[in-house]
Amino acid sequence: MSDHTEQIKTAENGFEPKILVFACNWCTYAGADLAGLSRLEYPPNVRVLRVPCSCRVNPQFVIRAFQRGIDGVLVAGCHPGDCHYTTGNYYTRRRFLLTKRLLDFVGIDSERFHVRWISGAEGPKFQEVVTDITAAIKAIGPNQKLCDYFPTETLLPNEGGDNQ
Amino acid sequence: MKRVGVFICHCGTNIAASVDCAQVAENLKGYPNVVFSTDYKYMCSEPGQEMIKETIKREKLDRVVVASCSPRMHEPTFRRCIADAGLNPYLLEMANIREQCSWVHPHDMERATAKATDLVKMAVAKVSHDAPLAKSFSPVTKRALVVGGGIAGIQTAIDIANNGYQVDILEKQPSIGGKMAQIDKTFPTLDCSACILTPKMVEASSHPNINLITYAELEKVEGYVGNFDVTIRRKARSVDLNKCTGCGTCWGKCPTKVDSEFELGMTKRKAIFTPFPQAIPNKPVIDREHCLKFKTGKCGLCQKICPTGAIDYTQEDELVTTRYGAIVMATGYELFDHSVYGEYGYGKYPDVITGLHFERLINASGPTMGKIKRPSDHTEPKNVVFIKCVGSRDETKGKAYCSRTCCMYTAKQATLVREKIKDSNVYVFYMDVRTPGKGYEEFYNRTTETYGAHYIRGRVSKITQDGDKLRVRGEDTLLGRPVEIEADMVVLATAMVANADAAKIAQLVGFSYDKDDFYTESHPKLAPVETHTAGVFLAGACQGPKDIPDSVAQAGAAAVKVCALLSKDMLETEPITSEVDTKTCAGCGHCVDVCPYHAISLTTIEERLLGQTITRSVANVNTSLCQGCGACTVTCRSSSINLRHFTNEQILAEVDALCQTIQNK
Amino acid sequence: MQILEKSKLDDFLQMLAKHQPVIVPTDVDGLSQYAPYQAQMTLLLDGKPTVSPKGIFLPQTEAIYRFKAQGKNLLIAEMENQQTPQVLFFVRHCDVQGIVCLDKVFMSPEYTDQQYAKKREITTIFALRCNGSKESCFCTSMGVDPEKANPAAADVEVYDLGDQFAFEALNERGEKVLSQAAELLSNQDNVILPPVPERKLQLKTEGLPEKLSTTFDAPIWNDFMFKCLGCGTCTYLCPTCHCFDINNKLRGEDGLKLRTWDSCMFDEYTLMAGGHQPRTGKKERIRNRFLHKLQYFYEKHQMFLCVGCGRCLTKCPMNIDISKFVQQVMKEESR
Amino acid sequence: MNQEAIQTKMRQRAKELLNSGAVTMVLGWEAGTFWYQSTPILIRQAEDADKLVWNDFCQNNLSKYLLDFRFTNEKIALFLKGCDSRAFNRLLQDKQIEREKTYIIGIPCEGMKDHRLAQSKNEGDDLPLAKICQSCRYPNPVIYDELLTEEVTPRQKIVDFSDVEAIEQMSADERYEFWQKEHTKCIRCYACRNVCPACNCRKCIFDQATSGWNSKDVNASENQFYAMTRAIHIAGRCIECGQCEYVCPANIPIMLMNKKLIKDIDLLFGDYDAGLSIEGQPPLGHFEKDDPEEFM
Repeated sequence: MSDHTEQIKTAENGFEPKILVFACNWCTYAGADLAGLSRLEYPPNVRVLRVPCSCRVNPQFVIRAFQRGIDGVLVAGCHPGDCHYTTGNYYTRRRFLLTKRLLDFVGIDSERFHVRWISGAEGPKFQEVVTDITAAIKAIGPNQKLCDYFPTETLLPNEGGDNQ
Repeated sequence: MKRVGVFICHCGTNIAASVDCAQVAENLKGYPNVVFSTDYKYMCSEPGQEMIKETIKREKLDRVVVASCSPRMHEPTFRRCIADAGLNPYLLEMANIREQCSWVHPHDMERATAKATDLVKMAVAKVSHDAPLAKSFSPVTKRALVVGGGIAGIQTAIDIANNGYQVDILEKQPSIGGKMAQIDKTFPTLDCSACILTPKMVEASSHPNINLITYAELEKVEGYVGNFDVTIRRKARSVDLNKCTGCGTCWGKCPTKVDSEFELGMTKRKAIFTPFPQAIPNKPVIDREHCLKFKTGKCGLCQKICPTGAIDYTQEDELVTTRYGAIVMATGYELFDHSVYGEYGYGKYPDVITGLHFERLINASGPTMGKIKRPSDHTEPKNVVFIKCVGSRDETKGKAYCSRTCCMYTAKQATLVREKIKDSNVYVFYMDVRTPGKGYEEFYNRTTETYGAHYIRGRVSKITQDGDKLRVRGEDTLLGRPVEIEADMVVLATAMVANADAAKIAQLVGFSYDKDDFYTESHPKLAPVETHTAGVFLAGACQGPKDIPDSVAQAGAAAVKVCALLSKDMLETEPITSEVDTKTCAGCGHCVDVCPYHAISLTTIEERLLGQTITRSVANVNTSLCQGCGACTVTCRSSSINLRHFTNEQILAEVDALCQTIQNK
Repeated sequence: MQILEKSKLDDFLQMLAKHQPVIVPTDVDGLSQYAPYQAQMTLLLDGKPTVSPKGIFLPQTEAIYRFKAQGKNLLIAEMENQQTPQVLFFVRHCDVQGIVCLDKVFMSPEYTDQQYAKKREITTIFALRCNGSKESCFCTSMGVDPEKANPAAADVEVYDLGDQFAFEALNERGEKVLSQAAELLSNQDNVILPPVPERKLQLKTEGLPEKLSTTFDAPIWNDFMFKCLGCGTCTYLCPTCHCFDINNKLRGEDGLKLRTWDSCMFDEYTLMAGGHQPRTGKKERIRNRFLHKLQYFYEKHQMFLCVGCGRCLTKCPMNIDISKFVQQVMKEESR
Repeated sequence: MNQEAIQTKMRQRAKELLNSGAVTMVLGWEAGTFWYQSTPILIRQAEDADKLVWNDFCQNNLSKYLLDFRFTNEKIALFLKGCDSRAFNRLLQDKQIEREKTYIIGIPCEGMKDHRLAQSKNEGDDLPLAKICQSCRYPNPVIYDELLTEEVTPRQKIVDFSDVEAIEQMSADERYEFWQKEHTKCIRCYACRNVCPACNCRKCIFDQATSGWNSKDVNASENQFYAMTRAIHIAGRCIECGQCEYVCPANIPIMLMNKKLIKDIDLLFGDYDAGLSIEGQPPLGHFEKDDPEEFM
């Protein structure tokens, strides 16, 4: 715990990565909730996207996130054998064993993509995993690869919407 | 253009203390599809919900995002809320800015606020693609299966049966009764366990709505809530239950003696046997592993002497498939194997026994007819040491959890020793004494005060065999000095642990279990007898260590849940299921293979193509079977199968919404 | 004419590159195409690059305008056009003709596509007179003159004299660019031009559009459609195919309106919003492509929308051959 | 048997099958426009059978044309090389074609010649085998009704992954730059997809611009999304015919990525050669509980 707080404080090179976490509803999302219930602090760089099961995560979602400039992606689900849907995470495992290697093959730094099993009881593990991943990605800097840059010079000024 | 309303909850200060809620609401103004954005102190409160309902009407909102606590907490609340205002309940998304934001980032309001903004934008992106969904209905088979015939299972079955529903009890052993049948007396009342259990066993066996399936195991479970197709393996008993009268002639004459499992090896049983005298059904089975007939082909004595000709050596295991509306898991527990503890003699000292051994030793119908005798030399022990927390509260060698029943059964056993052996000394080594139950603390006080058991706070560091004595060394941590006791017998309060095959059975039925293989309830407080799998419930110690009153209470609770389910003719099913776009589906069938619920099949459709009618194969989802995991969606290369409420478009929109802020930097 | 020693070509291009970007045919990572000139680059001087110069004027992806949607507000703004003059080098006569075809579409009297017109305006085109015919070339059959580049698009004609190049400015714009490297050029009159090689592939095309107008339901299409994969190789490599689609590139509130190439060989090309597909199969698609090139366009502009460059003959994975088609139509008609 | 003899037999069998009424169509190859091209032909009349050729450039995989005849009840005979026959199995396993409606004449194949190199040579010049054929392990058809000739000896016994390994040995940045260059060339003509027997969707996601998966925006990122997605889609299903690379007008080494996935599948889930049989499911269609565990 104190280690993590330390990491949150020390990594101050100015770069704050954005990290997308695909979390299965039954284990990892519950684990992330448990981390909250237990007030386990971790860096505010991660954003959780809830899916019913890790097997819902299409590898194409991951590539898409990199295309849109994400700095890191974590896919997390129940431990093998514990899937709410019995077998979902076994498919997740096969798919992402390959996807991880394919991402590596096209030159995405291996620090940027992770898969982890985090159960609903593993709030501390959620904290630890996202803290470690954040620290590692901070160390390697922003992701430039695969990005489909939107030419920012073409952005129009923000004039505020008349939305009410 | 959608009309999304965004409602940011402060949750008192739970969120507002580390997230600038007003700023988040401000940030969302003008975001695509958002027409209204505000913050409020307690969204889930009555006025909060009223505000949402009023805003829906006033602003003509067609979708709602609530940013508050975890959707696992309040999604049903807000779904009801928007439904009250006339919106389809599935046009709601929640952004979890409490558990996954304010509570975990308490010291950086700026970045917590930025994160909350992202999470809300993701929710807006998702809700913008939400479609109204309607629940569908499937019929309910009005029959329940209770797996396990211990006290929890028996009670569950009786309660369900008394409500008028058919129920089958599936028991692995030749008789129902479970662990409770082995116990002598129950705390805190010290009434005889068998005396209160046996009537329940009889009631179960004679109840017109209860059907006992003993000496049988789960083989396969298919289907879904309301309609589980369960295949049961009825193991070959070698005895025709219809012909057998339970007269006992066979086991009287059987020449083969085997250690009795029921008596924990302290006496022998025959190869054809009933596990204990009050067994139900009180009809024997042949233990084929030891039976001479099966081992050597000779003997056959029991068949010769059976007056009704009930012995049938040719019986084979039988697979029977039955449809049930609900399943209750009441598979119970095992005791921790204390042989991992070197300090207690690795289970090799004959006079170091477990609590359950002690129950049999002290039981009037047990191997010693209720006389407490040492296993080694059958003498009456004078100095008896009890050691608590053997295997529990020990992360290194045992389990981290408190086994919950040991404090009380140790107190009970200490009392019984003192009662039966007037000149005995009883020592109890303990870490803590936990007595949270009605009359428990009083019982414990009687044990120490009235019965004079010596409670020593501390761990035993070593037991050594010294002649016919056991030398127990430990430390009295209250006095801060070592203690050494010359004991005649040591009783270990071994922890309750999950059955060795608990995980296997959970996987077979399809629900989750924890790291200790205890079955996971759907919610620790609010859904303690449900599993995450609809239609599968829990009773008794398979969910975690429990004493008899708790097991019985849980059994009743599970029975009520089952009855509530079986009382329905039709069952609502969640609309979050897969759907197939038959226009693009090529019928390759890859989705069929990965579906854990066999919910997808290939069907043939007719179509007009260039002026002629053609038929082709496409995937088809049985929405009653589909549980909405989404495994199929990823196998489908053309994205022809999609998961409602978690569509490809929605997840992509969320990814894009999150990443957009990166590229705009 | 102005003469340049071939050994000085690199100096010449460098000198030009000081004034404006110069685009040349070259091999980039294993694909021959037109690319910005860099010193010491190896130029592709015999034969055509696989990728035609069409993309210089009609890029495969091009932003047309940008917008921002906030609440009910929608802001739209033009792209900031910072394009400066450029020179496009060594364009074969067939490809020059291709640009003339594009001009007919994008700079017609009825409508001028501003972005296309702008690119044409800023680009000076150096045509390269044919110096070697491939077996797949049939430009002469499609109304292209290998001796003389179509002056409607070419600004300078380049002649390959063996050790030298001869430049002939066809207009003022061409002259201006040549003057940027005047010191490397020497004037010479009466240049003797080597003969243009004979086309091996010569088709009879007289009366072709008229003949085709009766073939819509002829069985000939079945022979050609069978092989087709339905890929876009032919259309994307073709110097005259110019179909495009309009798309949005969205990032939250911000968006770009894009024009991207499209191919009539793709199923989605004619797919209507309600799901109706009027052009049901390969046959209909190939028929449309061939008739567009050889009949419809001719009827409107009196020129073929095929310049006989031969790219599709060699690059079609299944060897669908438009020249064979023409031969077969002409043969069958005369039967 | 030499090429000419095979060609003679080919024409003879086509005639026999058509004349006997056993089939109503024969799929084979005919001479292309230039000497280094052969092109698919569909023959309905026995007298047209003499158009059939068998030479060094019969690369095209005829199996995929069967998709065009899904909704006819005619029986089709087709000539299949080793790789083409694995493609046939691929389509069978994906339930896209019916075995009963086809008659397969297998041709044990000595390998096709490099058609790209041929374009800069003259007819009769010596040419190496096409890259994919050099590493062919299954030159003999794995499914057929009859074989035209004796089986030939495979040129390779094991897959040569040296090209994949060369990329693996690069640094991440070098790998990225390598693929960036290659995919920048892609013009998204989709020839690789359209020729691929594993790409047999009714409607590819790249033909559904409204699905949100992709856009027609052609740039390195979108092109790489296309390439990686296609690689994942055919992972465990690629039958190594190399048609994708053969048809690519931009000369992108598409098989390199496919082979990478084949290599990893062999390593992670055990050796698997797609299209050898229609039994079981491809590696991503099932799992083992003791699959390698790299995600703790």
